[in-house]
Amino acid sequence: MVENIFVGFAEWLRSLLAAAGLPALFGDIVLMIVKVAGILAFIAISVLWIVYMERKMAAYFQARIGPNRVGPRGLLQTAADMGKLISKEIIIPRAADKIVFLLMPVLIFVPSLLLFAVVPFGKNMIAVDLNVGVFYFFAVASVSTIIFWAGGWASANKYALIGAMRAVAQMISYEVPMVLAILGVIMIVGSMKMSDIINAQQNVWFIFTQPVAFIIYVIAATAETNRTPFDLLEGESEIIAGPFIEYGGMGFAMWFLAEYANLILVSVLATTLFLGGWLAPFGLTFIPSWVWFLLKIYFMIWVFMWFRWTYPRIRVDQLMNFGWKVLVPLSLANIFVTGIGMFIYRAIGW
Amino acid sequence: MFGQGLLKGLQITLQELFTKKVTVQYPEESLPLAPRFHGEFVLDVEQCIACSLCANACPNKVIEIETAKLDKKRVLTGYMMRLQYCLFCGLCVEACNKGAIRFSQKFEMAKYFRDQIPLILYKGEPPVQEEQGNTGITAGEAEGTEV
Amino acid sequence: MDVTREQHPIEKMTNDSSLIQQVKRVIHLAPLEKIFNLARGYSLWPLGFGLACCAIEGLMATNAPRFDLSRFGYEVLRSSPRQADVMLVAGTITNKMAPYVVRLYEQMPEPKWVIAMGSCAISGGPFVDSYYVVPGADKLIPVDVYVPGCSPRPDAVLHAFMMLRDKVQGKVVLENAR
Amino acid sequence: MLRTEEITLNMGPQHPSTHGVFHVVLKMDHEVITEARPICGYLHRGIEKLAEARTYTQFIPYTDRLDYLAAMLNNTGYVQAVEKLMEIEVPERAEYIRVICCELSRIASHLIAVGTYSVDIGGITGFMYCLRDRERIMDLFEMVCGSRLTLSYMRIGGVAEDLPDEFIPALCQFLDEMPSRLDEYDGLITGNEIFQARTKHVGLLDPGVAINYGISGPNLRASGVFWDLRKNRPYSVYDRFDFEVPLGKRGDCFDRFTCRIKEMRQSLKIIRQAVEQLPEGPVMAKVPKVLKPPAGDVYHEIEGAKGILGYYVVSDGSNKPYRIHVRRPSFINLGFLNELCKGWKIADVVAILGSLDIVLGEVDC
Amino acid sequence: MPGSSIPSTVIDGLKDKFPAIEVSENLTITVPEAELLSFMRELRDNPDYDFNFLTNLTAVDYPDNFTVIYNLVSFKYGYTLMAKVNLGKDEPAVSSLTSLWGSADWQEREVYDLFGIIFTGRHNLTRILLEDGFAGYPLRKDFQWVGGRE
Repeated sequence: MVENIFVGFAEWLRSLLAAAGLPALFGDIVLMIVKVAGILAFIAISVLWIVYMERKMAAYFQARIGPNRVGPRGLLQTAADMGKLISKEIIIPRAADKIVFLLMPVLIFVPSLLLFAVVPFGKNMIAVDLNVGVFYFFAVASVSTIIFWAGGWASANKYALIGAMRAVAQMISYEVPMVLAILGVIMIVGSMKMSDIINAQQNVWFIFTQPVAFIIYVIAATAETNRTPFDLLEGESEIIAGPFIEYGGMGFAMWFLAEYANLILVSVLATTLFLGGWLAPFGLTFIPSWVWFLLKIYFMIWVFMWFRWTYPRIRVDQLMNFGWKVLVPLSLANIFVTGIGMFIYRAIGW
Repeated sequence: MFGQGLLKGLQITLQELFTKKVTVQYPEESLPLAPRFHGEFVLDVEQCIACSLCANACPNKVIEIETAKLDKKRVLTGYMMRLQYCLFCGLCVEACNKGAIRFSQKFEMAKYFRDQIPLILYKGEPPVQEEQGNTGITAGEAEGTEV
Repeated sequence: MDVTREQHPIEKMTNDSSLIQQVKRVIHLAPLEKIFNLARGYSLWPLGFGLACCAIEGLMATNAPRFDLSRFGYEVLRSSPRQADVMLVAGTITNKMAPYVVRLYEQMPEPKWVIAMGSCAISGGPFVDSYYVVPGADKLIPVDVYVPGCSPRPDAVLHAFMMLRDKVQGKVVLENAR
Repeated sequence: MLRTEEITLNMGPQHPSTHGVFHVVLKMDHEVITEARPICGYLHRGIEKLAEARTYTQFIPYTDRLDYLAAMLNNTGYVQAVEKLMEIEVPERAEYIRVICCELSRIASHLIAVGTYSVDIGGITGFMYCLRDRERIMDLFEMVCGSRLTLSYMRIGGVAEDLPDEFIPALCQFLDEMPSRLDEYDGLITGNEIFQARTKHVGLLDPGVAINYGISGPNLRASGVFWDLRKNRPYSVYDRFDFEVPLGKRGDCFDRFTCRIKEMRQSLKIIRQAVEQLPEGPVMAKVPKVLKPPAGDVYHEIEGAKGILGYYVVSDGSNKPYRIHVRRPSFINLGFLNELCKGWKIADVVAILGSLDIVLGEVDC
Repeated sequence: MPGSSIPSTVIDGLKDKFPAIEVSENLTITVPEAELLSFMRELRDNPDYDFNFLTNLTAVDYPDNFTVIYNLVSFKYGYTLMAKVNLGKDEPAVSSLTSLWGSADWQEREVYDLFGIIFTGRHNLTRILLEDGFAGYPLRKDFQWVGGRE
């Protein structure tokens, strides 16, 4: 049945390899390669789709029609963009640090791809179900700060340098409230395993038990992926394109797509921790679990786009004040209140 | 309360999401132009008496008129507008009291090569005796290197 | 017909050297190039290079909801020359601005195109007699499409973008050359 | 203490938030500006020199290209100066048509100012709404004089042509819908806390300094100085309409922004009254075909969209002006930019420059 | 056609304080160059004139002399005044008013840039619109240049 179409395919493949008399280890390796290929295909398609969706959403919010000329209803627009960006000349500024300049666009995709290992696409459809899933998620996500900074530093451009400095300041100072907000959920679940968190939300999603944590998480996530109102990094009207001002063609395409890959990941975490992952709301289980997961991701992505096309940009020092003086104390208070709630909860003996 | 303005902003963009789009899809639907629109020029050769009032009224000396003497009467033999200098201000149309030079509604004047931009509105050879009825050639099919 | 940088089918069609040089500069019909040209034609990102009144019509009004350049996918207005393909010269180029126009053009990665919008960009327009105006963008950089008009309408700019798209995808220019 | 080094950053001639080709050299101590040296002249086309080679009527299209966002106001200023020099009496209907067109041009210019300011602060959607509503005014101008931006509709002694009959109904429909749009901008941009955090108490302009530096228009009124030529020195028929002049309290970017939105509401009020009192009659005074004003000079000022727009016309009796000087508000409003930006961050320089609402065609003339 | 709208009593008060000025029939005041600074300071500081707003500062190249024109506005009384200073053709120089009004700064630099009139007693008198290397002063009548028309 459609529900575990992928799980069934994996079992069929494993039995096929076993029947062919190959050692079990070989079967696992092949299976893992197929899983990686599946996830890569998912990322490629969804990133291309999100760029198109962002431009269409921007247009619909602004009373105009988005791309509708290239391909049926404009669907091939992003493909045309990528095709053009691939064939552009790669310019390396003379004063740039060549190796770092060329390496950064490649490296920017590494943390994003690593994170897709722990994404719970559906019922037991998770590549690697680490028991420290959420911890792994944040550990790898914070690597991209260095890459943004190195990209800006290497292109030897004053605007890029300022953009890079802002990137470091923003992403580090918004990791703290993000992690503290997640702590509330982890305390209730008791484990950091993705599937445990989802199973703990069988009857009530954590968005209802932890509304403050959800709001803090969404704000910090907007800052983490450098989207308005926190897009200091690439403030068009101030420092034009931040760290990737010197990148043209494929270099710029990698930065551009990595930004959207991060957006998917942040929405994945939001759905897993707060919107009950692949759990069907009100028991409508006839729709497969991975479809629910996709619907929730794209709802969260739409909310981030809604923020982007409504709000202006915040200033650097206001960003820092808001991060440290408002979000961090708020998330600490949230942990405190959750602690008391759990204690009372246990004391009453529910 | 602090977030009140932020929520109002979200509400407005959500409303705009579902309002009708105002886009006029250019190549298929075209915008209705006002009757007085300053488009490309059209010359009615019968009316034109080659008095070059329009050429003098133009702020940027865009119009170039060639005339020939035909038994004491001045006849128009060439009327060229260097559109690359034109301001489209309409002073020439206003100055012409015969109403020979007028604006058309055509605005797609883009060209690939620069020497195709000057608009040759009339290139008749000087009539030998009587007045040959060269009908006015609108901008579209004037001969020459027009694309 | 084998197509190389030196030998090109257009030479059999016309002997106007400027046309041949122009076509060679932009189009050499290798099959992969044809596919890339198709992609390039559908995603010409303009460089937000507004100088004077044409900038209001060409950059702002054309991206506005009514004329909506984003239908063609060209609304990604990159202000950094590295990520732009088309330089839309909209306005008067003065002697003080000329070196910057040339520097920005050179900073753009190949393949790049230029649209000269408005009388000022084509030939200095109303200010051609001035002591401080460069008479036309093609004195500084090669121009692909000229859009006459003193601040041409936004739909004339859309028409120019579509002409440029046909030129990039190699459709129109060859027929005209015959 | 760690020795920090100042870096100079070129907010160069090609920058998305300088509203055209304006160049500010910023000396910065890590995002805090220590010196902001403006360099202009990248769009200097020498219009005043070209004026000396053209007749009085031929110079009218050149006035459109000065402040290309409010062409009607430039035309009216120049044309009224020459009429004052030649003592021509303009018919009533032409005066009313001029008031209607000038106020429409003021609204169009303020819409661009509001829209680009929203982009400078980061909200692209506000920009799109302002342009969507500005298109309505563009249609009205196209009905009246045939082109959208460079109108050259005024003539010395009146207006080029009378209003077409479908103009008044379209104008009334515009007048009815526009206030709701202005409320939409208030809700989306002015009411937004992030926008207020970015603009309140930023770029404070003290009234005394503003007067001393000759700053005029919404920037001056935002500092609380009551000086609007339409009220203090009424020219044409402005004394027959009643409208308020919005004043700001602190003279910061937020006040300069809200003054422009309030002024749009007042302009709508003026247009409504002008449409009601629109008399019948000729639109052009008896003016000879070739204008030869008497030798002498005149200086005439009107309230332009960006501030006081003045024309100093010197004539030597021939049909070509001997000298025309344009008192350009954007050029003079920039005189104080250096001190205004000291001590603020890059994002604030963008906000301050956007709130002064300069147009480069007017700065460089 | 009055150059400045100012009651005659105020003008007479000025005349006896500065005998060297002449008032033409349309009330524009011509000031000798030597007394310009003190005259302007008097106009700005004296409470019953209070010309606190220098709205316009420009110049004209007449056949036999340069003329610098100042337009002043008094916000308190609503007066407007046009003052002129005639300068010689060679080496035209006039004392700068930046010490009185800040708006004189950029307008004087523009007049210097386009006319070559030197303003003494001020800092940073450099070209504002044209490049620094531009030869000549364009708005002078004897300026030769070649246009771009082909």
